[in-house]
Amino acid sequence: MNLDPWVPILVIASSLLPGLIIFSLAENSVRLRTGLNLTGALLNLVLVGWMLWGVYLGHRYEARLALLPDLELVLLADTLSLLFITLSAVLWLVTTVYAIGYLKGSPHRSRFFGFFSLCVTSTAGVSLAGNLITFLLFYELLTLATYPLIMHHGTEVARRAGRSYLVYTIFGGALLLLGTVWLYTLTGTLEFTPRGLLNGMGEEHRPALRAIFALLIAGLGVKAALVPLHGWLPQAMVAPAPVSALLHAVAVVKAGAFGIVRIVYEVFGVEFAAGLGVTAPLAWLAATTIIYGSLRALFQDDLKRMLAFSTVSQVSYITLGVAIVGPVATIGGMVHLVHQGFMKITLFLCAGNLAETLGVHKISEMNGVGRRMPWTMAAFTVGAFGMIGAPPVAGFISKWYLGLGALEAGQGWVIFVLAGSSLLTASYFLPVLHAVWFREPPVCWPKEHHFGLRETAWALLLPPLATAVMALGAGLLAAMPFSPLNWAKLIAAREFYLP
Amino acid sequence: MKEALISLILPLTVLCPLVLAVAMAPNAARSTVARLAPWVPLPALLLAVLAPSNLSLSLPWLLLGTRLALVNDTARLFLLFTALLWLLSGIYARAYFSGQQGIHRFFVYFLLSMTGNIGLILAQDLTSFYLFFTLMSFASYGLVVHERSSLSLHAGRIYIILVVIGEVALFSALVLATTATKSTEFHLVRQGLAQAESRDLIMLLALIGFGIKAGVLGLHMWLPLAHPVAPTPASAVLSGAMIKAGLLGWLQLLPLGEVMLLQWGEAYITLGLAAAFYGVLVGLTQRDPKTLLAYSSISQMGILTMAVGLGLMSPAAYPVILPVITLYALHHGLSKGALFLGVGVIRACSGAKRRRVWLAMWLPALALAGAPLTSGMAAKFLLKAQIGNAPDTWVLVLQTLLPASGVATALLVGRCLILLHQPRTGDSGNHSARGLVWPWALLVTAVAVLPWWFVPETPERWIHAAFTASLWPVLLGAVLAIAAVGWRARLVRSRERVDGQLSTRYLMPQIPPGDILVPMSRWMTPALTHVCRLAEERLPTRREVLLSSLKKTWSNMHWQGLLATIESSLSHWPTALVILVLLGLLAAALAIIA
Amino acid sequence: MERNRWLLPLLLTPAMGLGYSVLSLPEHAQGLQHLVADKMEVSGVSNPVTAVLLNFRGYDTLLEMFVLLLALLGVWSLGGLSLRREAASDLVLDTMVRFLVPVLILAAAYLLWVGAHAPGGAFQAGAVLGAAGVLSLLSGWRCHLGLAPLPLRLALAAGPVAFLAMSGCTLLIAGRLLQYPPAQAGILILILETAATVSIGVTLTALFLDKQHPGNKDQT
Amino acid sequence: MVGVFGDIPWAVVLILLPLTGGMICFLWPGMAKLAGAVTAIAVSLSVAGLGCQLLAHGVYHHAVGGWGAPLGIDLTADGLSLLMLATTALVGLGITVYSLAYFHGEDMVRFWPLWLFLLAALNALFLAADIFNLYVTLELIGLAAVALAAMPGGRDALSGAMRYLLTTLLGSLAYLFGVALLYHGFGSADIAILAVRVESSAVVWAALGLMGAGLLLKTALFPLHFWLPPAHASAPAPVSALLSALVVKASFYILLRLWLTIFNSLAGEVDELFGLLGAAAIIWGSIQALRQPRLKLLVAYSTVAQIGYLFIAFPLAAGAAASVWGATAYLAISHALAKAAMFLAAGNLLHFGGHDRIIDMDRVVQRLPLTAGAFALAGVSIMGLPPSGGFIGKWLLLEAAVIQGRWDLAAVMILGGLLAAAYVFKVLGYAFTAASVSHEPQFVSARMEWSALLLASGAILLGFLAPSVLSLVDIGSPFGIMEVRP
Amino acid sequence: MNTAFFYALVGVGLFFLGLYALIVHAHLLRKILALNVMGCGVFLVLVALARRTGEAQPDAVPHAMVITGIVVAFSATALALTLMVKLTAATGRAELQSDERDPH
Repeated sequence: MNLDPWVPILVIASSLLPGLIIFSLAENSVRLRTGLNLTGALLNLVLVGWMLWGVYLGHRYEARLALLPDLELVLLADTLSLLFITLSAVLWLVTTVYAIGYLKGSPHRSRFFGFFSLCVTSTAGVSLAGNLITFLLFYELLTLATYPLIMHHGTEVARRAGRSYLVYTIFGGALLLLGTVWLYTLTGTLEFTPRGLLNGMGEEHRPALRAIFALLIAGLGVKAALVPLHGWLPQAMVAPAPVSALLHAVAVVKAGAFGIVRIVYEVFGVEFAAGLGVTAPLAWLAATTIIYGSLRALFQDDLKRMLAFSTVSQVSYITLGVAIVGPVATIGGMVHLVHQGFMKITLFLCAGNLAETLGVHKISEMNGVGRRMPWTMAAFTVGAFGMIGAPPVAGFISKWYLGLGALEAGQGWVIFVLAGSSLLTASYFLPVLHAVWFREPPVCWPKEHHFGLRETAWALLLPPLATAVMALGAGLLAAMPFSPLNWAKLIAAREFYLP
Repeated sequence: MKEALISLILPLTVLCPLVLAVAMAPNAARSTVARLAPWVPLPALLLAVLAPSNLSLSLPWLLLGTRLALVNDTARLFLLFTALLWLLSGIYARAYFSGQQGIHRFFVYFLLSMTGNIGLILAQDLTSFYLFFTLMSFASYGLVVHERSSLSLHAGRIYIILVVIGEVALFSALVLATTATKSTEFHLVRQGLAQAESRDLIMLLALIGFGIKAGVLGLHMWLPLAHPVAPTPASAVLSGAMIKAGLLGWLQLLPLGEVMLLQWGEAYITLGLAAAFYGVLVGLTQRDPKTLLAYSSISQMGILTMAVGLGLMSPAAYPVILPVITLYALHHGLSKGALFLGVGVIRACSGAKRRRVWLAMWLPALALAGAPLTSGMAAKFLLKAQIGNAPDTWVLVLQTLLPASGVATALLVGRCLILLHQPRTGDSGNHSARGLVWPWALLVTAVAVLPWWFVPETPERWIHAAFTASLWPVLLGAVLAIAAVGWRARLVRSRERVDGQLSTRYLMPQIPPGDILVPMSRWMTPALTHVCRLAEERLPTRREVLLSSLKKTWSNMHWQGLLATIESSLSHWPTALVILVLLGLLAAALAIIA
Repeated sequence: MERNRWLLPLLLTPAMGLGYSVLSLPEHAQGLQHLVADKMEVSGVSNPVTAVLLNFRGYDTLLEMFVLLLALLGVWSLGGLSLRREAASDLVLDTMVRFLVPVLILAAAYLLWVGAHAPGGAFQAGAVLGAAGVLSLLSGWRCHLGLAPLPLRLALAAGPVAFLAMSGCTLLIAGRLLQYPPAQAGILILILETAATVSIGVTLTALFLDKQHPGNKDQT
Repeated sequence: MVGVFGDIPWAVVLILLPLTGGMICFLWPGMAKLAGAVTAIAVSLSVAGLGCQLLAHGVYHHAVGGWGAPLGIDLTADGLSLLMLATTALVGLGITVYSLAYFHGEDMVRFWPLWLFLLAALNALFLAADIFNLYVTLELIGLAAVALAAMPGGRDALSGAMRYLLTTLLGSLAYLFGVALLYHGFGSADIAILAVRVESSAVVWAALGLMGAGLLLKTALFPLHFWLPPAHASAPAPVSALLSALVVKASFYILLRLWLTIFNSLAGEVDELFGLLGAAAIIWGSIQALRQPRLKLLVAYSTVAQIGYLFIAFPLAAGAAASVWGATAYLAISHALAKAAMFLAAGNLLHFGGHDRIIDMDRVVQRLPLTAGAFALAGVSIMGLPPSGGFIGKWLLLEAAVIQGRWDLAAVMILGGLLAAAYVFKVLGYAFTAASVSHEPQFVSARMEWSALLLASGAILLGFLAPSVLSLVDIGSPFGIMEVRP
Repeated sequence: MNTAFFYALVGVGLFFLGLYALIVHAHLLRKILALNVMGCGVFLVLVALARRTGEAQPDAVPHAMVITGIVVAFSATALALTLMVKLTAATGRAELQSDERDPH
């Protein structure tokens, strides 16, 4: 009995079913809810691992469901989707452990974990989508599932943040829909085909295809936080820490970037897109976002807002890598998708620890916090150095490959963007590190909780450490066979470029 | 079997300090680790001495494929004096910090910097070199700001800014190099760079990246600020070993001996010489011996930069110039390290012991000045011998300026000895003198003995010629120093009568350390604060004002009223029916047309 | 009002249009007259209108009955209209009602009977019966016959129930809705007509039963 | 299954069953709830039976009284009517379950007969093939709807009901006038026969004008929408759900039938007019919905907007007729389900908080999770976001618009989706926050919440059943042959 | 233009007369009456045109339609009157102020 089509569906179900069950759980059935969450996460991880191994051996996992008379919902596990789904599976497990610790005793947890699982389901759906319509479906589902999480605290500020989030994402969704429909009417198919499905298009469609490309990229750019459309990300920081950690640093933002990768490589085909002359403006847009994001982060005093702006800047590396036509730059972009995930989630989890254990939200309140919470701050430092691009941490690898790819594609100016962004990133992270390690701690912390000998609860401490180790491992062991870097090379070879 | 044993030592050299630094974290193990810390450079020292020439260890899985190896004598020599310096400074630091509580914090950064320093000597590929270089730069920040005083924090800030600029420049250079030469191995990169079309950009970035570390003129501001504030062992290592990393970077990356780069050569030589003289000029005005020594490092590194320039200009002679540069680096590293440790020792003891130590200080001082029969003489003479290879226009210039720099150095060294002689108020003798002296003494003997061991084979009669060549600059320097002292004493006596008390105030105007930084900061800071204020307050408020005005216009354009009136008028019965009739008519009419 | 000024021409144009379109209809149009004529003998009645009403387009009449019931239900749910007579009984009205009501009932019966072959039928008879009921209500006659709500509702539902039963039977027997066997068509139509007349009459009267009348006392 | 039930005339059963149910409720009020529930379930089953019959034998004809078309009245059931019947049955079931818990005492007695007669009238309308019969069913629906709308008896309800009654009567009279003209012009009232006989002449233009205006008034298309919001907002929750979801669709169905059959050839420019009015309806309805402080008025104006979507299909149908009409049918059914769920949810919120001011909704997401969920899911379908039936309809319409280069209509559809998102999320936003003054909450029974949620999830589920539903709609190809996509 | 068409035109006239009254008058009773007048107009058209059969016997179907129409009109009027009475009782005025619904 050919099990292959069932595996992707099981992956989706492994986060959907626990979510739906958790919705119906009463508030106080903590053990059942935690059990469900963790089993769901572990099952998801196991399945993804199995698919990872299968696809590595050249297996094909595909599930089709008729949506419209001549359009189908397709769940396809290819090398590219596995890159993203592995990241989201791993980080979901980590963030679930963290969220359980973080939300101990707070109200509405059933609702929270329900929507949390829905978000992960839609992220898995986004990554496994085999054609543009399925991608659109899960992309919109992601918006719907994240909205209640931003609104979780139910304060007026949260409502306004939620509203601005919606204004951006719904508008983006509408553009994406229009683009998809227009594309469908031109090509008649929306399947993601390696090296693009538009190669046969005639000359007369060029202006239309350019317009479609602009629409699709604008639609995805909202979630990928490209410059004019990034406004919602800093405001969404009002959400609880696990939400801003997994969703706004990893799942939601990456969905946008991942979408851009799919569009450029598997819908348009990067050579065709270059021929259309659309990759250059995209590269410039990504570059401006990188610089703008860092500049804005420079002047933030709230820690999570600073990290949010840093996410705006860092995610555009992926878009930059994609927009530079060349296998090495693509590898750089792809691998940064994973690395930035590890590094950024470490930073956000540490920020969450600070907020939860010491009540510290502002950078100005972080003096000498390294003395009080050395392990958390060690993780934070690893994340920070990764952001700057210092070697042992994974950030360096992706910057290295981006640089190489850019030069190989003859785009020398990218090197200076990378250099400038490293400078700016250093100029807003190093003062924080200095304050953390080399300044005297204040007499008492705003809202301190004591956890006996340990600096904070296990559930809050282990996740950031785990992700920090992952970030370090991804950097140091980049050359290992199953490392993100080699998987990115496999993607570039199999999916995007003629070997 | 010996080979196996030695090849085992290679990874140990880098792993030991790293493991110990990490082992510092759990506070239970802290005291034992602090005791072990000074002995960590031993494997590196052993390696430098015993290792066969073709020893190499490749780790394809680490980072992007790392290869650690002792490729040639230069690396061996660098490793030797670096390991020696780190070893003795470590022991020195144990005594230096015996009383204080900060020893653990110090040793964490000390060990990390050591890992970086030793690692970058052994690294044979670009990425791991960059890894160790970054680790050393960032870790040494902890050494600079160890005291947590406002001065050290200021020095730290300048240091970190320059380090980051250096890192970014180096990153770009390495990426450009890798694309230009399609490989990450140093020796391949060197050969490839010769014909690469982006060579000039790479050379410029390399100059900036390594220049900051080597204290090239214009990028040197952090050196005189960092050394006085850093604990003595730290500044010894900083000045002795870490600065040489910049030089090693040049030697590894630049296509020395591959292609004749006239303009770059000239640039390096001019920069070197300017740094040499500028270092001395500003150094003389300093009052703190450590700052003075910092400036002397800048001038000595200037000379080394000039030597690299020579190598660039005459690739054919490079195989000969390289050992000279290495010897000079060894000589400078050891003597500068000895001087720095000496300063610490002098400050720690008093009375007769202090005079004896002061006398012993003469040895490294003279070596530094290049006095006859010292390693300095050998290094400087051999270097002068290489000038011949330079194109003739430069030969004359070098032949005059090099001895002049010798004189200047001698003067500077004299000034340093005078400063050390005066009792500095507030010298706390709390460090146990005994623990400090023997590592320093060992280093001084090393200064005296070690360089001779590595003097490259030269015509046998050169000692005699070197003796005379090195004698007159030192004498001239001594004469000038004595004349200066005498003149100042007379001046003080005449002033004495005026305000009645022995003014210890020096007449020489004090140029603040970090010299050109002061005007630069006076010009930069207002610009920076303006930009910050603009971004911090004015821009957001302006945006808020715009948004609120937009909302106000929207609401008071009585849109709401308009919509309401239209809606209510629509629901008036008569109007609705009239519209109904109109629609019926329109539909019928349209049907007629169709 | 100024709106009237151009309201008239606005209404005149469609009126003219409609007038023109009516006039443009052909002079002679048989419509379904012949079809009705040659199907008359099968329909069980001789009056063509009743034939159309109760046989050919019986389905419309079925729905018709429910429209009436619905109107009544609507009025009742709003609380009903009441014809309460404040003044004491008025001699002239009472005597006239006493004479007129039986005559009206008789006339209704006749109208019902004649409907089969001449203009008349259930609706006209029902209307007359209704008029009789209203007249008696006006004269202060209260339903003191102890008509409990259920009998009242049964009377009201007579017509619709009859139609429903009939369509049920025809559906079971002939497999077609309201397809009367030709032989018994006449009798069946008569039954339907009588039931319809009763329910129409009672409905028209019940419209004016006011709220607190027994009509709604026993709500369970 | 088809064999055994194959020969039962399900269409007729669909009409008689609710009528008998209504009679039972009228005669024995005590049995009202039971009779109502049983009738609703029986109607759903018989719709399923009819569906199987259609699948097996294609279009179903039933000559009432055995007389055949010109003389007698026919009942026909093809794909389109089956779909509308299924919508009525589903929404009817939901509303029945909701009303079991909503009405008590006096209201309960009044509600059930009216509701079942209305259900019967709807079924009769969707099965009728005679334009005069359509008039009678239309009137039946109108009266029942007005009676139901006037039930609360308050000032708003009465004036809303009055306004509604007058417009319905006016519309029906105009429609009747058209019927009269068509009958006298072409000698028959049967749609199929008329479709053959009608050719472009003065009578037909007049009939088109009159019937068009009458039906537009009853469907509350943009300029003639004034009566809908007050009537739907002030009616009790299940009734307003009923009105918005089903009653409005009935007159649209008649208009659609006429356009597909009788006025098929000569409606070229009129389609453009409808398209224009539809677009205006979407924009105006959404903007007004955004401005409403009260929830039920917001949902009512949202109906005005969504009706606009149905009319946008007219100009597009000139090109790919079959797929566009399939999309319209799909939009109709998903709007019916979603709007019914929305009104029921709004009813719950009103019942729970004692008021339906949007700003003062007090932490509803946590205290009424199922209702908030129902409102959200229904909102998703109204907005046309992917997993829902609304999305499928919007996707097909967008596709047709893009193929035919009608960028204006495409832009309006996208803008409509955005504005719908604006007002749905405005409500959801306030559902999370706490209100300044918190009212003492009333108990909302689980049945009421679950019926709203089931209807809403029905609308979402429709998103995944498109191929089967579209093929069902196409039985007897009501929209002309389904030509393959260009 | 024989009598059938004459009466049909009268019917059309009645229809638009009723419509005019419906538009102009605000009082509910007048509106209900106007609707009845329009109804009669339509019925007159139906019946009048039925006379065009050329024989003595007119076309029976329109007549049946008119009877049904009358019953419908009657029940609608009954409901409308009740509504009007209740509305007048509730609001004190027998007109449909369109503004009272205007909450803002």
